[in-house]
Amino acid sequence: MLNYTNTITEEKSYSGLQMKEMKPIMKLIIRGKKREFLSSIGKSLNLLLPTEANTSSRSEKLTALWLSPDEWMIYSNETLSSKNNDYETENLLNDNISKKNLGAITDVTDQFVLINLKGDKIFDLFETGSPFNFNDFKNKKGSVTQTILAKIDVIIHNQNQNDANLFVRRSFSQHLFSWMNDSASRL
Amino acid sequence: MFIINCPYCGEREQSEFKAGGEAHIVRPKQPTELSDDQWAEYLFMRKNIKGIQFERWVHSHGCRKWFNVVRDTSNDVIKAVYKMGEKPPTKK
Amino acid sequence: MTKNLRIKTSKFIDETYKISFKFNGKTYFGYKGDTLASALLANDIHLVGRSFKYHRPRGIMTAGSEEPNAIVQLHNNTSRTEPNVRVTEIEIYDGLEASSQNCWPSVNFDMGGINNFLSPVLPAGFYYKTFMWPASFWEKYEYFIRKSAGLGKSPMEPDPDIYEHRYVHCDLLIIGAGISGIIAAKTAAKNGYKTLLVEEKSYLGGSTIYQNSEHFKINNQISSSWLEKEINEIKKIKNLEIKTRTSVAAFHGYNFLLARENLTDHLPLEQRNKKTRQRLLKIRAKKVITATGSLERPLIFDNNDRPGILLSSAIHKYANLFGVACGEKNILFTNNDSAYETAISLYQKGINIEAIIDNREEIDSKLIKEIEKNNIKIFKGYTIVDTSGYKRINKVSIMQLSKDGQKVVGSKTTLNCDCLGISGGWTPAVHLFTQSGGKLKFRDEDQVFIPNIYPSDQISIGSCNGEFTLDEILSVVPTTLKKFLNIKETDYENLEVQSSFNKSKRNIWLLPSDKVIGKTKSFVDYQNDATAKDIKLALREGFRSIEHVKRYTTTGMGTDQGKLGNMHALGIISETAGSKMGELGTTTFRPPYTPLTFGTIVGRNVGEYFDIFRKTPIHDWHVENKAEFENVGQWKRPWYYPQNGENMHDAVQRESKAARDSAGILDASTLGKIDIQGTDASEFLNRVYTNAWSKLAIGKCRYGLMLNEDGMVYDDGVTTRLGENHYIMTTTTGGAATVLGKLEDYLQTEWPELDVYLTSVTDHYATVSICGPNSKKIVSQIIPDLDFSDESFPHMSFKNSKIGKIKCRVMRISFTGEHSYEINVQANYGKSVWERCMEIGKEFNITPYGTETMHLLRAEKGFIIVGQDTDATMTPIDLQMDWIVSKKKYDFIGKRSLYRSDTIREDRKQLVGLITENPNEVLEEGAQIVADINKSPIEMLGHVTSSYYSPNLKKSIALGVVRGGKNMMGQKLIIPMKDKQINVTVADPVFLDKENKRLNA
Amino acid sequence: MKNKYSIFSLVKNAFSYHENWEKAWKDPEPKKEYDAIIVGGGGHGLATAYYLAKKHKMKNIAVVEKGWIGGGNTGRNTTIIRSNYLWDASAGLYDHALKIWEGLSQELNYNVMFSQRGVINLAHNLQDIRDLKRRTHANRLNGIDAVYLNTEEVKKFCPIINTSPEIRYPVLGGTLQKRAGTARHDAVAWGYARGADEMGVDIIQNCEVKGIKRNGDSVEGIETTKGFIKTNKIGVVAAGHSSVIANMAGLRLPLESKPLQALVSEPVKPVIDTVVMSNAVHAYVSQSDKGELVIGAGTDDYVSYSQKGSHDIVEGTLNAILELYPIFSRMRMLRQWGGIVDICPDASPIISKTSIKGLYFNCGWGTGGFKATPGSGDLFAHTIANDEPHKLNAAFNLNRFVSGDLVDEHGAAAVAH
Repeated sequence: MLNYTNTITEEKSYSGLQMKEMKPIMKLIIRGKKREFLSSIGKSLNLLLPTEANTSSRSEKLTALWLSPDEWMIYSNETLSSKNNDYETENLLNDNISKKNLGAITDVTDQFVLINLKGDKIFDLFETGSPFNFNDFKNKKGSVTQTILAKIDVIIHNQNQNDANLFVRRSFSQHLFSWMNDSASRL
Repeated sequence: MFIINCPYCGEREQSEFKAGGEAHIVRPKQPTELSDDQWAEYLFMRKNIKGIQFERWVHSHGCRKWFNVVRDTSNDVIKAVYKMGEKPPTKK
Repeated sequence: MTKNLRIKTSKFIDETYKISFKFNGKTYFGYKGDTLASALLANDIHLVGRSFKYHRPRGIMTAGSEEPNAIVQLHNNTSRTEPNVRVTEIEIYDGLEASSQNCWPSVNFDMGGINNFLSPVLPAGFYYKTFMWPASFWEKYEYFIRKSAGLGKSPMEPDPDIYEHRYVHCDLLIIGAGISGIIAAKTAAKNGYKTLLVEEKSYLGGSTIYQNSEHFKINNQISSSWLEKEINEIKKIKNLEIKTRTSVAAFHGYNFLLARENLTDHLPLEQRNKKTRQRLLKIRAKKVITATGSLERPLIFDNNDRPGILLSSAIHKYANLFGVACGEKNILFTNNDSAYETAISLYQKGINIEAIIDNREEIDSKLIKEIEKNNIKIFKGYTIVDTSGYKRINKVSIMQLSKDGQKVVGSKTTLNCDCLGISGGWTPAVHLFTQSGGKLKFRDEDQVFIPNIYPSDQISIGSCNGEFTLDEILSVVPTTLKKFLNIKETDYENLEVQSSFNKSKRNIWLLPSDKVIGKTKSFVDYQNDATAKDIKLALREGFRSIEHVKRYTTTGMGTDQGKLGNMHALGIISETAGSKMGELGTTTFRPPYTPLTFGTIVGRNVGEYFDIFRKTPIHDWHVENKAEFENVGQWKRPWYYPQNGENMHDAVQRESKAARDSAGILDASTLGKIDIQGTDASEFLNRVYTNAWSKLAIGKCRYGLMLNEDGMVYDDGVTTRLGENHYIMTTTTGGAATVLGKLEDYLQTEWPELDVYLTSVTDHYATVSICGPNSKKIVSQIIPDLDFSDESFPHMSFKNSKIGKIKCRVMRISFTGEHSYEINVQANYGKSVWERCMEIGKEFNITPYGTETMHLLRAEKGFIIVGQDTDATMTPIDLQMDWIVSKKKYDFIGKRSLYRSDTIREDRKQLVGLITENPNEVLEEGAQIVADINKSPIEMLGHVTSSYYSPNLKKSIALGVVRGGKNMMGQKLIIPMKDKQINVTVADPVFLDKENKRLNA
Repeated sequence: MKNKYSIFSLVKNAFSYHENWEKAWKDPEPKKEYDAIIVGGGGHGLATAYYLAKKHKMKNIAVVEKGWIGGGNTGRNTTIIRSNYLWDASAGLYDHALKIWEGLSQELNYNVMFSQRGVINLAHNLQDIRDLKRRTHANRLNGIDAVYLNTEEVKKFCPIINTSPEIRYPVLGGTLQKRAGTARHDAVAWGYARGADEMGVDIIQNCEVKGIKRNGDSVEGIETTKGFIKTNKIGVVAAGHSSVIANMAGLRLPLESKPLQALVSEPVKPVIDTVVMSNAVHAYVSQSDKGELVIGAGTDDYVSYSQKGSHDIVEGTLNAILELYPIFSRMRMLRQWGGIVDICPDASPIISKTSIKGLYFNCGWGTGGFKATPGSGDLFAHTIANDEPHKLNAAFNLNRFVSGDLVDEHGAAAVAH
C-alpha cells in the first residue's frame, strides 16, 4: 500500500486569518467548445458549468470554476479517501465527454494544492502580493479569478464571506505557503 | 504599467500578460513555395510602427488566451482590444 | 555653549517630551514634533554640511523635501546607517545620531575647502578639458576625483529592516493634504468615492495649518482654525483612507502611482525591530487629484549660499510650526508679498527683524502697511549684491536697482544680520504631473509653469496649479472639483474669505551685481555648486538645449533634483540666449519625486523570497539522503549524492557505474508534461515536431524534436500515445512553460481549426526512472500484476496499471541507453513509490543518481542535451539527427528555414564525438577546437559541449560541435588551452553500445 | 584653430573669467546640398561624420538631429565598454572599438573619461559556467584579454558581492576583462561633435527628417523640418527610430524598438571599483565618478517609443541587485529613465548597405551600442565612403536574415548592457 504525503503539513492561525491545505480533493480540468459539451456535462453531473467570466457554480458534491471560455476546473466539495485515486466523476466524464470527442477531461488532483483561508484578513493578505483588484471580488460570493500572488500563478475562489479557496501548482505550494505565513505574521 | 482589458476576463494589470509582437502576420500556408527573401520577410521583417500598432498579447497568468490590441506606441495608449479571428477595428 | 532659540510654544511641539540626539558627536536636545532641522536651529546650529564641488560651508535652507544643502549621514558605521538624509525631513527620536558628510576632517575644518580657492580653474565642464596627459594617467586622476565626490557613505552591512508592498485600488487618489487636498478629500468621500489621501508630512493641513495671521480668514475665523475643523470632520468619513508620512514617488501612465509609506523612521531604534520599516503602495486610481502645493524660489545673487540664508517661507514655518527662531538679527529679501507674512509672524513672536529688502519700487499692500506701521525698515527697489560670513552669514551689501532691473546704481550699504530669508515667489510643484506625461504651459504674468494638458483622468488643484492665494483657492478649487467629480455642489460655496496677499512680483532671474559676473558666485544649484556664470559659460560654448546646459553644468542633477534652482537656470538661459521661456520647455522631471529606498522598491522579494523555489514530490527524501542540489530553472534537482565524504567526481563515477552494472534510480519529476487531447491531436504533433506521428500505435512512445520557426533546435522529449486522440508529451525541465506557451500560441492563432486541448500536468505526476540490467526485476516486484516481458512490454511502449489501488502509468523509455522504466504516479504518492523502489532495490544495490550522472550516461550514448550541446544556432541536421526530420511531411514548425542558403551549407558546425589522445585527459567544457594552431588569425572550428570521464568505458569522452565535423571522422584536431595543447580525434558521438543491446539486456 | 583644451588653457582662461572660450560646435542652418548626410546625432552618428571627414576626406557633410545631440540612447545608457564577445565577428567589431577607446580622449582632445576598471560577468549555474568558459577560450584565441575567475577570485576583485553559497543562485564563478570599463557618455557625443565641427561638418540640431526622396532605387535627398536637403548618400544611425526612417524609404528592417530602463542611486563615496554584470540574475551595476550607482534594467517585451518602461522591470532589477549586494538595501534611487532600443533577432547589429543605392543603415545595437561607438562610426564611415563594407562589419549585413547566417549573441545580450 502506498503512503500519501501532504504538501503542506501545518495549519496556521493568525488574528483574523486561518490557513490550511484541504486534501485529498479531486480536481479535474475540463475543456470543450461545442454546445453538446456543456449540455452533456450538465446532464452527467447535474451541474451547470458557469459561462460567465470569473464566476463559479456548485452542486452538492462538486464546484465548477470558470477559467476561460473553453476551460473549467471541477473540484469535489468534500475531501476523499487517500486509499484510492479512481474517481467516479472522472470516469463518468471520460465516458460521456472524451470518448464522444466532445472535449477533454484531465485529472489534475495533485497538479494543484488547495489552500483554504478563513477570516476577515484574507484580502489584506492578498493585497500584499497580488496586483488583482479585489474590491468587488470580495463582496461577490462565488467569484473566481486567476491571477498572481507573490509572483506565483494562483486561482482564487471566493466561496463564502471570509472563506476563500486558493489553488496553486504543487511544486510552488510550499514556497507560496511560506510567503503567505511571513506576510500574515505582520498583518 | 498598462491596464489591459482582456476580452475574456476584463481589465487586468499588465503583469498578468505577455506581449506577442505585431499582429496579423499570417504564417504562410505553403512555406516551401516561398523564396528565401519571402520567408525572411515573414520570419524577421517587422513594421515596428511608431503610432497606431496592431499587436498580439496573451493573458498568460489568467485565461491563457491570445488576443489583439490596438495601441499607440508613441504614448502607449491602448485604443481597443479584439479577439483572435475578429476583424481589426477601423482607426478612429 | 550654544544659544537656545526656542521661542514661545507651538502646539505642534510637545515640550513635555524631551528628546536627546547627537550631531557630529555632540549631544543636543529637542522636543517631540521637531525635525532634525528645527532641533538644530533651536540650538543655533546652521552649518550642517559641505557642498559637492567647492566644499563650501552650507546650512539649512528649507523646511522640506526640496532641501539641497543640509543632508547628513545617520548612524554612521552601523547596519542602519543611511547617507544623504535631509535634516528637514527626518523627525528626531531618542538615540538619533547624525553626522556631516563630504568633509574631512570635520565640517568646521574641511580640507576640501581648498577647492573653493581653486574654483577659478574649475569652471563647468573643466574635467572634459583636462586630465588627458599622459594618457595612461586618467585612472590615477580619477581615483582622486572619485574620492572627493560622492557625499555620504554607502552602508556596508546587510539591512536589518523589513520592507513590504501593498497593492491599492481606489476610485480617487489625492496627493497632498494641504487646504486644497483636505477640501477635495471631504468633497469626494462625501459623494461616495472610495478615496485615498496621502500626505508626506506627519501632520495634515499643509502651510495653512500654521497660518495664524489675522490677515487670512475664512468665514471670519483665522484660516488655521477653520482648516482644523475641516480636518476633524474628514477623519470621521468612512470611505476615506488617510495616510501621513506617505510620499508619492512616481506617477506613471494609466494612473499607476508608487508611494512610500514611512512606518518606523521616527521611532527610537529599539522600537523598530520586527516591524515593517517602509511600505511601497502600488496604487491604481481611477482618478487622481494632485494637490502637491508649491515651492518657494530662492533669489540668485553673489554668495547666496551661506549658512544662515534660508527661504523666507522656511523661517516662517520654523517660527510658527516648530516655535524656533532661525536668528536674532533677521533680514528678509524678497520680490513679492510672501516675505511680509513671515515678517509679521516673526514680529508677533517678538523676533527681531533688522530690515526688509524688496526689489519692487511701488508697493502698498495691507501686509506692507502693517510692517511699516511697526517701523521696520523696508529698502524698496533694492537688491543684495553680496554677503559675508564664512560659516554663518554676518553681513549683506545692498544697492539700488536700475529701473530696468538690469544694473545696480548708487552706493553700497552694508547691513549686519545672522539670518537672511529670501523669497523669489513661488513655483508650482508640477513634478508628478509631468511624470505622468502631462504638458505644461508658461504663465507670463508671474513667470510660472502650470498644468495644461492632462494625459489621464486627473486634475491639479491649489498652488500646484498656480492658485497661490487663499481667496483664489477657495473660489477656484470647489468649481474644479464639481466638474472633475461631476457633482452638483460642495460645502464650500460662497464662503467669506479675507486674504491680504497682493500678487505683484518683480521677477529677476539673476540679480545684477556691481562685480563682473566672472568674479561672482551666484548659486543656482546649491548642492552641485552650479553658478549663474557656469550656465553662461555653457551657452557661450554652444550648449543651447536646456538638457545640454543641465548636463554640462550638472545643474539639477543633485539629490534634490533641482527643485529650487531649475526655474532660475531656465530663466538665465532664456535671458542670455534671448529665447522665450515658454518655447524653451522645461527639463524632464524623472521619477522618483524624492529618492526612494531600494529596499522599499524590492519589498519582501529578498533572501528566501528572492525567487521561487520549486520542489519535486520526492524532494524531502533527497534532502534526508544528503543530496547536493543543482538549480535548474526554479527547480532544485539532485545533482549527486555524495557518500561518506566523496567529492563530486567520485560520487558520479560510483553512480554511473551502478546504473550500468545493476540499477540506478532518478527523480525525473521536473520534466514538463503536457496532456494533449482532441480529434486532431496527431495532426497537431505532425506540425510541431520534425518527425511523423500519425502512424504511432496506441500504447507506444516516440522521441520528438521541436524547432523554432528559424529552424534551430528548441526542445525535445518523448511523447506517448495514450489513446486514439490522447497523447502525453514530455518536455525538458527548463522548457516546460515556454513550450506549452508556444504550442498554445500556434493552436490559438495559426491553427484555430484544430480540435486539440493542451493541459499542463507537470506537477500532477511524480516520475521515478529506474534503469540498468536489474531494473525489470525491481519494477516487476513493485507492480506484480503487470506483465513486464519484452514481448508484451517492449522498449518505447507504455502501460496503465495500479500499485495497490493507486493508478499509475509505466513507460519503458531510456535516456541512458539502459533497459529502463519510468513510473508516473500521482504526486502525493511519489515519495512512497520511490521509497518502495529503494526498499526492493536494496538487494540490487539500487543507486540514486542525480543530474550529473544522468548527463554522463546520456553522453556515453551520444544523446544531446538541448541548451548544452545546442545553442540557438544548431539545426537537427547539424546534430546529425537527419533521421528524425521527416522528408515526407509537407510542413512543420521550422522546416522552411532548414533550406536557406546558409542552413544547407555542408561546412556548418556539426555535432561529433571527441576522443583525447590521453584517455585520462578530460576536456574542459567550452574549450575551443582548432585544426591549425599556427594559423593567424587562428581559426576556431567549434567547441567542446559535453565532457566526462566514463567509468564504464574507462576513458575520457566528449561531445563537441565542429565546422564540417560530419566529414572529419578520424581526423586529428587540437584543443589549445592556456597552458597546453590537447590532441583529440573526431569520432562517432555514440561511444557505448552502438547496437543498443543494453536496452533489452 | 579652436583653442586646445588643457590645464594650461584652463589657467589662461581663468584670468579672463572664462569669457573667451569658443563654441564647441557651431549651430549652422543646413546648406542646399551635401555629399553625405548622417541622420541621427548620437555618438554613432557623430563618430561616423568625424571619421568620414578625417579618414575619407569628405568635408561637405552634415549630421541632422531631430532633438539635441547625444540626447537619445547615448545620453541614457549605462556606459559599459567591453569586447569579450563570443563570435569572431562580434569580437572583431567590439575589440576594434575598444582599441579606439583607449586613445580617444587624446585623439579628440576631449576627456571622455574612459576608465578601464574592468568588467566582470558572473556565472550562477552550470550552463553559465560552460558558456562563460566557452567565451573566454574564444576571447583568448582572438587576442582579447578575458579570463575566467572562480568564486574566490570574483570576491577578491569585487569584495562587496555576496558570494555566499546559501543564496538562491550562488555565484559559481565569472569572467573578467580588465581592459573593459566605462566612459562619460555625454563627453563622447560632445567630443566627436567638436572634432567633426572643426573639420567642417555641419551639425544641425532640431532638424527632424520627414521623408526620404528617392529616384528609382537610389536616394536624392531628405525632407526635413528645415526644408529639403539634397544628397546621394544617406547614412541612417537613428537607433530606436531606425524603422521609422526605413519606412520613409519603403524599407522594412528586422527590428523591434523596445523600452530599456536604467536608474542611478544618490551619490556616495567609492564603494564598487569595477563593473559587474549578471545574466542569470539579471542585474548589472557600476559607480559613476560622481558617486552614483549606475544600474541597468532589462527591456520590456513590447514595442514602444514612449521612452517609458514598466515598473516591474525596475523592481525585478533591484531585486537582483539586493540579492547580490544586500548592503545596498538602504541606498536610494535618485533618478530613473527609459530609452528606446532597436533589437535584432540575433542580438547583433546591422552596419550595412541596403537595396536602395546610397542608403546605408547602422542600427540594431539593442542594449549594447554605446561600447561600439568609435568602431561603429569608423566602420560605417568606411561603408558609406566606399559603398562596401569593411571586413570587420561584413558579417553584419542585412542579407544574413535571408540566408540564415545569423551572428547569435543572445548569450551576451541576455541581460541588457
